[in-house]
Amino acid sequence: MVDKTEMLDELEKGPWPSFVSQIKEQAEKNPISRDLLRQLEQSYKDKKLYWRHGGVVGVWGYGSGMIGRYSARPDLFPGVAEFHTVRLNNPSGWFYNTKSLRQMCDIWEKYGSGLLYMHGMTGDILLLGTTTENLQPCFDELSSEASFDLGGSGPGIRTISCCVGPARCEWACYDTLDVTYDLTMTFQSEMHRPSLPHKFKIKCSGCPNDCVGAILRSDLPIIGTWRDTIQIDQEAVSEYINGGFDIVSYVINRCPTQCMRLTEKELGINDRECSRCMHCINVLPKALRPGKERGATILIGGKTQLVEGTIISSVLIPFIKLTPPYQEIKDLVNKIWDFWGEYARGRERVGEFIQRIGLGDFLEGMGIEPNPYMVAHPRENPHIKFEEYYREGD
Amino acid sequence: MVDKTEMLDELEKGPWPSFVSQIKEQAEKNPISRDLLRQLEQSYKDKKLYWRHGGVVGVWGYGSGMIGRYSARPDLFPGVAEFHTVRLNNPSGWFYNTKSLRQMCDIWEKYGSGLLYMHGMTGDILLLGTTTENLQPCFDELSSEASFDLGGSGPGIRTISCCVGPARCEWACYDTLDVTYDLTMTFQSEMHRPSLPHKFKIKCSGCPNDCVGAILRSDLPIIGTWRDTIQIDQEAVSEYINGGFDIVSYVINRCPTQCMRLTEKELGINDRECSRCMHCINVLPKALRPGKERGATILIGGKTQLVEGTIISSVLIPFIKLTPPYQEIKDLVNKIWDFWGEYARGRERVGEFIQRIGLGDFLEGMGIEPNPYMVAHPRENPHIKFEEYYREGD
Amino acid sequence: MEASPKARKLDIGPPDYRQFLHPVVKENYGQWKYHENLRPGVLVHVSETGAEIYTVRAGSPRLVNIDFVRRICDLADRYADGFLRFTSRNNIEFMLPNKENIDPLIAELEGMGIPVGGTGKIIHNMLHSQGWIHCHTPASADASGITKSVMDELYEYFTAKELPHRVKIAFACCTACCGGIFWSDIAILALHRRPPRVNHDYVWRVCEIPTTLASCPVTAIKPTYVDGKTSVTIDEDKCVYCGNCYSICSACEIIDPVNDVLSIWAGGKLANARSEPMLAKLVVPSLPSNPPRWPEVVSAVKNIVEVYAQNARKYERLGEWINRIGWPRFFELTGFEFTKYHIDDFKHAGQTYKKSVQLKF
Amino acid sequence: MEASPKARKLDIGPPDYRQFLHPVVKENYGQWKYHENLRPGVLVHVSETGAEIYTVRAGSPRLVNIDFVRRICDLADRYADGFLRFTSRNNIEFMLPNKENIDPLIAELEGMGIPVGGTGKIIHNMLHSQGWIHCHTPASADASGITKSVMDELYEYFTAKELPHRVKIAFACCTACCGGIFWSDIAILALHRRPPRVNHDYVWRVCEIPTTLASCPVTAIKPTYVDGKTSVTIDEDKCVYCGNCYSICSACEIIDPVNDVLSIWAGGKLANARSEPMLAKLVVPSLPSNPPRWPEVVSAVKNIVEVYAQNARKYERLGEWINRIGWPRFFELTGFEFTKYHIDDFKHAGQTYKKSVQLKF
Ligand code: SRM
Ligand code: SRM
Ligand code: SRM
Ligand code: SRM
Ligand code: SF4
Ligand code: SF4
Ligand code: SF4
Ligand code: SF4
Ligand code: SF4
Ligand code: SF4
Ligand code: SF4
Ligand code: SF4
Repeated sequence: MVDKTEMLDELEKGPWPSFVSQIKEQAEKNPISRDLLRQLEQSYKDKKLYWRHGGVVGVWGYGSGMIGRYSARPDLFPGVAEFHTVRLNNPSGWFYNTKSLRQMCDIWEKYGSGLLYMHGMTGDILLLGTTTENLQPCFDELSSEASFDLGGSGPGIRTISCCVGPARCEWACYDTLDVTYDLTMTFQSEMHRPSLPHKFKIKCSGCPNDCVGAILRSDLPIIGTWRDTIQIDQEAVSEYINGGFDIVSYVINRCPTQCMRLTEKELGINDRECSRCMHCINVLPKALRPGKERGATILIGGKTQLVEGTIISSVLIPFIKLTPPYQEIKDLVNKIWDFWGEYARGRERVGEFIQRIGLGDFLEGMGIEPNPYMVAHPRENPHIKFEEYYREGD
Repeated sequence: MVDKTEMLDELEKGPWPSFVSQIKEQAEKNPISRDLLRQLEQSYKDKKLYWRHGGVVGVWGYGSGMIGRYSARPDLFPGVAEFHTVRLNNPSGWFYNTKSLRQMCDIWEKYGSGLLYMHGMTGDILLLGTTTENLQPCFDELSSEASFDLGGSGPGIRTISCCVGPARCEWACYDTLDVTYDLTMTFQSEMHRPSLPHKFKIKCSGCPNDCVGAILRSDLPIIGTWRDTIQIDQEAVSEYINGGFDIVSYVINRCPTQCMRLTEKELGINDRECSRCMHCINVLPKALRPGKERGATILIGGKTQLVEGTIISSVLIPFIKLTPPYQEIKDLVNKIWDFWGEYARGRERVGEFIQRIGLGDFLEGMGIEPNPYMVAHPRENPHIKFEEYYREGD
Repeated sequence: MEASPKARKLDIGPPDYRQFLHPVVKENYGQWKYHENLRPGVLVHVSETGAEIYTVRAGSPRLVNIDFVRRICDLADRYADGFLRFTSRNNIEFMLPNKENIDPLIAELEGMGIPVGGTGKIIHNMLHSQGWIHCHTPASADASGITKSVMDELYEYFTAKELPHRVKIAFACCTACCGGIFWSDIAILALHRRPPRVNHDYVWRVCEIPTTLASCPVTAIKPTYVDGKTSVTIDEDKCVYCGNCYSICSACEIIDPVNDVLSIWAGGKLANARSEPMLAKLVVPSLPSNPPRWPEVVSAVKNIVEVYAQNARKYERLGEWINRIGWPRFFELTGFEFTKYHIDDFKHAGQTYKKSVQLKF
Repeated sequence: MEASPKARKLDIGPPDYRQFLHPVVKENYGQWKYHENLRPGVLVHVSETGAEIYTVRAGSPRLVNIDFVRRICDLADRYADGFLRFTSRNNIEFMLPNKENIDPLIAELEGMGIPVGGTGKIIHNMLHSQGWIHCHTPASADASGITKSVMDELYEYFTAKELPHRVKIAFACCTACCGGIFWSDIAILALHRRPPRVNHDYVWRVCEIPTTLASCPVTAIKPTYVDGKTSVTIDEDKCVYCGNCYSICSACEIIDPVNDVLSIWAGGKLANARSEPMLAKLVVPSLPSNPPRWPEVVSAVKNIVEVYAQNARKYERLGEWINRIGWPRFFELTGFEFTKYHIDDFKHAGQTYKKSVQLKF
């Protein structure tokens, strides 16, 4: 039915589930998948991709959410002459019920390759491969029948993602799912009709473990933390010790701030020195928990490599409480967009923008007071740009 | 005799020895010192220096070693109309006998202000203030009678300085005094007739404590270290412990590599993990000593602020044994001068040069193999400048 | 795109997550007290209320088909009351209120060839970018294929074998790093090794010159005129083959199977646990790209995992371990060669040199 | 300079140090076994041979006169067999083979107003640059005067009072930092705060234009023509007042007593002990320059010393202590204000931002 796929067949071997088998299964019945398989085999043979560069596609009313793709050899692989992807904004925390997923599958069976990523690297459901013609009806059905909407692409806010948070994690310091959903709904227009200098990502992690990698994978990470003291259940501590767990080696000695002490089976934490790294809590989940005065640290500027190099986000707001409707966050985002929108160069991520103009000037532009929490350390050079001086006659 | 010096008089108060008293004492008998005092008082009143900018002075056969200085108000302060300094290369380790110092004083009494720095920041004896006319005879006498020679200035090698080393310190891992003297004698010509792109400093510290601050204060620091194991005198360890010294808190817990253990009063060091930081040796000088296979780490590039920012030197040769005639060091210095001399921009310190062209290319230019000891860590970005690729038809 | 607007509602947003929460999850929302990792792939979370929920985590190739999704939906219906979720590393999670369902679910999953694992101190599912499946800019290597090859080799570390701590692996097909390189314990990054060939016939038609110039991290691109038309030239001595100009301007052709290579990186982390987040560092600058199973790459990754497994301390992430032993020791233990290419020469290169004599011989 | 060459020998080099070593030093050269700090200012070094040498360290104002030198030579003759040395921080060291000489020597020194101290975990002698004594580029502050004022205030920390560890203080009168700023535990640096005024009548006569342009760390200087003569202009929005152009080209006049300020820095170190060498960081961006005793500066320095004395652990250098408690806590404890100016905006600024959520509230 399909040509020989000697190279790809090799990738059906071995214990890990095979994407090739996934494609093959569809290739039996779906011409798009069939030619994807054939073209991919060709790529494997020639060590080279067979896609043409770029191509803008979309649906009515939206300026984002779909990535156009065309085969470089439509003559050989007509099934993938057009092979666009549709990005569906995932629900908070990637939670689904089977009804919803089945609806989505049925629609994608009708209009697309039957292949998808669960999920794309930004968090979307990525429906892999359909024709230009099918985009609009496919989207219409996804939206009206299955209640899905598009995710982001282009120079706008992208699909927000978050960790499982309070839904199943005992360490969530704020409601990551709700913040994600609320902000997503608030910023729909900017997501679907992008008009920022470059992409803008928000990711929400419930605690410093940062299970969605917000600090490096997003422009505006919201990372849960607490301001008071770690909650200790001394009985549970004793149980760990009695169970033979070496608390000193694995917890106390690994505490980066060395702020823990074990005295006669009482575990003490000097919380003023604790840097909220989570390690002790991670290792002793039954005995320790984040404090009660919970909220988040908001950071800014994370991104990967291009053009100015990978940037790990840095602290913008050391601590903020997060309660609906999360107005401070929304105001903050709008302020950033205004300022960055006005002064950024084209295709300059907010992190690059800050590195160019300097965090000090960025704060000033945003009307945020400088704070030593924002820096690892103060400057190490004397080139202070004092802003005023007296002239003769002043 | 001198005018009122109300401001400076304030600086004769207080317990720390006063430089003002030093000047005043000379001002009683020396017109240069007298006018220095008067001009300085004026500076204190007006919060402003009264020296003119620049001025090149020197003695026959030398292109360095003296800094010209002229008063901006010779009309008011004729005694310092010319106020040049003479830099005398200090003997290794700033060791003197009184005969030599007295000779030097007598000559400076005759020809100069009678004021001096013991010592200048690079290590020279700095004779402060004489006239252009006196420079040559003053130097002639210093050289022929007192056996002193000039130190460095301008774009050449500067006066080398070193810690007290084996002369009085038990930790010296090589003969800092001899290396300093030997290199000083070897590079006399480049010191006195400078022709490098910028200044070039060498400093020699006998161990990682770096008592002359070589790592930041010199372009080519030579810092003593050892390659084998720390010498432990277990009896002396016991004495410390029996004397009530808290070895665990002050030594073991502060070891940056956490490679020490105390077992039943035996102190153990996992020398393979030891980073030779000196801390344990510093704190337990009677019990611990550097190993027996001694030598030095050679670093490169240290300097202060201008233009590219302060640079802490970085490792060039992780370990080298140092025995007279120190030929490898001399060859290395010459190789650096050749390569840096050829490719540096004007007034570019060797550290700035390396930062501009990249350490990798510098090593290649020098014919030194790259080595992971040279970096804190490998690159964090993918912009690798691969040097070869295949072209069509290769 | 010409259809009438009336029929359509824009911006409805994603489905409300609340409808997708299992009743036990909903009732205990925000009230979880602690969890335990019962075995690789199985977690229990216990609530303040005493309620428990059992999570079974199953590995996924990420690129799946609708029948696969339907099959796991069947399982969710049967064992998890019709609810399921996916993780931030593309695994599938079934949350079972009923402990008895764990084993039968696992048996069914394994029967379908879907591994259970990926929790705790083991190798988690790989992250990766598009590769030859969809993108227009990958260097010569396929994301899904390399991921499959690596995960096959490290399979037992996903399902069973404990490591000192979690190890996260990723692949990206170009320096855009969609797949995540710099935040991973171990990463594979496809690289070009040859400057783009500018097709002067196209530049003026398809490229915006200022954007193209600005796309270059090393300002190697200059505007020019060729045959009276605007174009660009690339300074080959400066170009570092990042391919960004190509993604902006397709006339800067960079695709080149002959020269492209695969690089290996190590020591990144995201979590703030113990140490601050760290970027991965270059470990092997160039390995050949050999589809379909990239043996050189797979063995380099495995080498790192094994040396780490043998040498690191419990709860020590890969990067933390390397920081403790130092990079010279890492190169010694792994046997990888240290070259000029390992020495940074980008913007902040000077900050990466070894600025002390604290050395371990 | 026209004298005949014959008479002179060039390049004789400094005197051979060997003639300056006391016989006990010479005999035990390289054989020292250990030392003890008997009291501030007095060390004993014991040799493998059993020999001992007692070092008495005396503070010096560095700027001394020939009579002072002669007087200390007298002491060296009487107590140390005619030998003496100076330290890398400008102190005077007498090395006595005879223990009995320690007390009388100290008595004589103290009688002369020369303090004995500066060894061990105390405040060492300050390093400083030229200031108004000799240099042409200082911002508005005198090196010797500030040094005297600070050392007066901290006198007891030099002679007696133990601190957690050694504290090294320095002063520099311009950003060339001859006196050492970035390598000191505490440093005072005089800064300009106003761009140079270019004297176009002079530039063409006294300045080499390319060198002047290259001297600017922020490329604020551009070449220009004024009245048909070459000159330069300075972009006031870029200039960071470093004064380097002035030291290259005196027509870029920067001397300005009205605007100049003094800045305070903390946390540098040179030794490789425990932590790697570190650069000092900005603590107070601008204090007024008030001769003759600079009370604002002195009190800022003292504040740091005292807060450090109260809070740091034994053997913890100032910078190590700050790293442990974190900069937010340092600002809290010292009461210094954190401003926009503390946030780096030079080349590697982005590397100095806080890139984690490890925060101490
Ligand atoms: C589909 C996806 C990869 C995947 O296999 O899942 C993807 C695919 C592309 N990314 Fe990405 N990125 C995807 C997640 C990411 C991530 C990960 C994340 O969001 O956590 C990153 C790193 C984080 C970041 O934003 O920096 C990422 C960093 C980039 C960059 C580098 C941006 C930078 O500032 O450094 C580019 C290039 C650009 O935008 O100029 C880029 C550009 C692209 C483009 C649009 C190619 C281009 O040159 O225009 C790719 C489209 C491929 C295609 O044919 O579909 N993609 N991209 C991911 C989006 C799916 C989704 O919506 O869920
Ligand atoms: C005299 C002395 C200061 C003192 O009070 O002791 C001094 C004085 C001058 N230094 Fe310095 N430097 C002196 C040690 C230093 C040191 C300390 C050291 O060597 O350990 C440094 C920092 C280390 C370094 O080399 O980076 C130092 C870094 C500078 C710089 C900055 C160089 C850089 O690359 O960042 C300059 C400016 C320049 O060279 O362009 C400079 C320039 C100058 C000039 C020549 C001024 C100028 O703009 O041309 C000063 C002459 C003043 C005068 O009137 O005598 N001086 N200078 C020191 C030399 C005395 C001696 O020979 O013993
Ligand atoms: C399900 C998931 C969140 C989600 O919303 O999808 C999740 C869930 C949990 N994480 Fe995570 N983490 C998840 C991705 C991450 C990531 C992101 C990533 O891998 O890309 C990180 C940051 C990784 C990094 O640093 O590179 C992450 C860093 C942690 C850590 C900190 C690890 C450390 O460095 O010490 C912990 C604590 C621990 O391991 O003890 C943790 C612990 C946990 C706990 C135990 C939290 C809890 O109490 O429920 C959860 C079960 C963990 C497990 O797998 O054993 N989780 N966790 C993600 C599972 C991904 C997967 O399928 O493998
Ligand atoms: C005499 C002198 C060397 C010289 O050739 O002149 C010297 C001599 C000794 N130093 Fe030093 N150091 C001398 C300047 C330095 C410097 C440079 C400086 O201060 O500018 C440093 C690096 C400073 C820095 O990190 O900022 C220095 C860092 C050390 C250390 C490491 C301190 C630490 O950070 O832990 C030790 C070990 C210790 O203190 O236990 C040390 C220890 C010693 C010992 C104990 C070594 C020995 O066994 O003899 C000597 C007596 C020290 C004392 O003062 O208590 N010496 N020492 C210098 C005295 C300067 C002065 O008059 O105050
Ligand atoms: S980031 Fe924290 S709260 Fe969120 S899932 Fe991970 S451990 Fe739980
Ligand atoms: S959270 Fe981290 S810093 Fe705080 S006590 Fe626990 S291990 Fe220490
Ligand atoms: S650097 Fe080392 S060898 Fe030299 S004096 Fe200091 S402690 Fe002694
Ligand atoms: S020298 Fe430093 S690293 Fe080595 S054992 Fe002693 S304290 Fe530890
Ligand atoms: S990493 Fe590069 S090639 Fe791969 S999907 Fe992202 S943009 Fe495309
Ligand atoms: S490939 Fe990258 S470095 Fe080379 S010219 Fe293009 S943008 Fe510049
Ligand atoms: S710091 Fe500046 S002003 Fe002071 S002596 Fe050095 S060059 Fe001159
Ligand atoms: S003072 Fe410094 S920053 Fe300002 S123009 Fe001159 S060299 Fe440039």
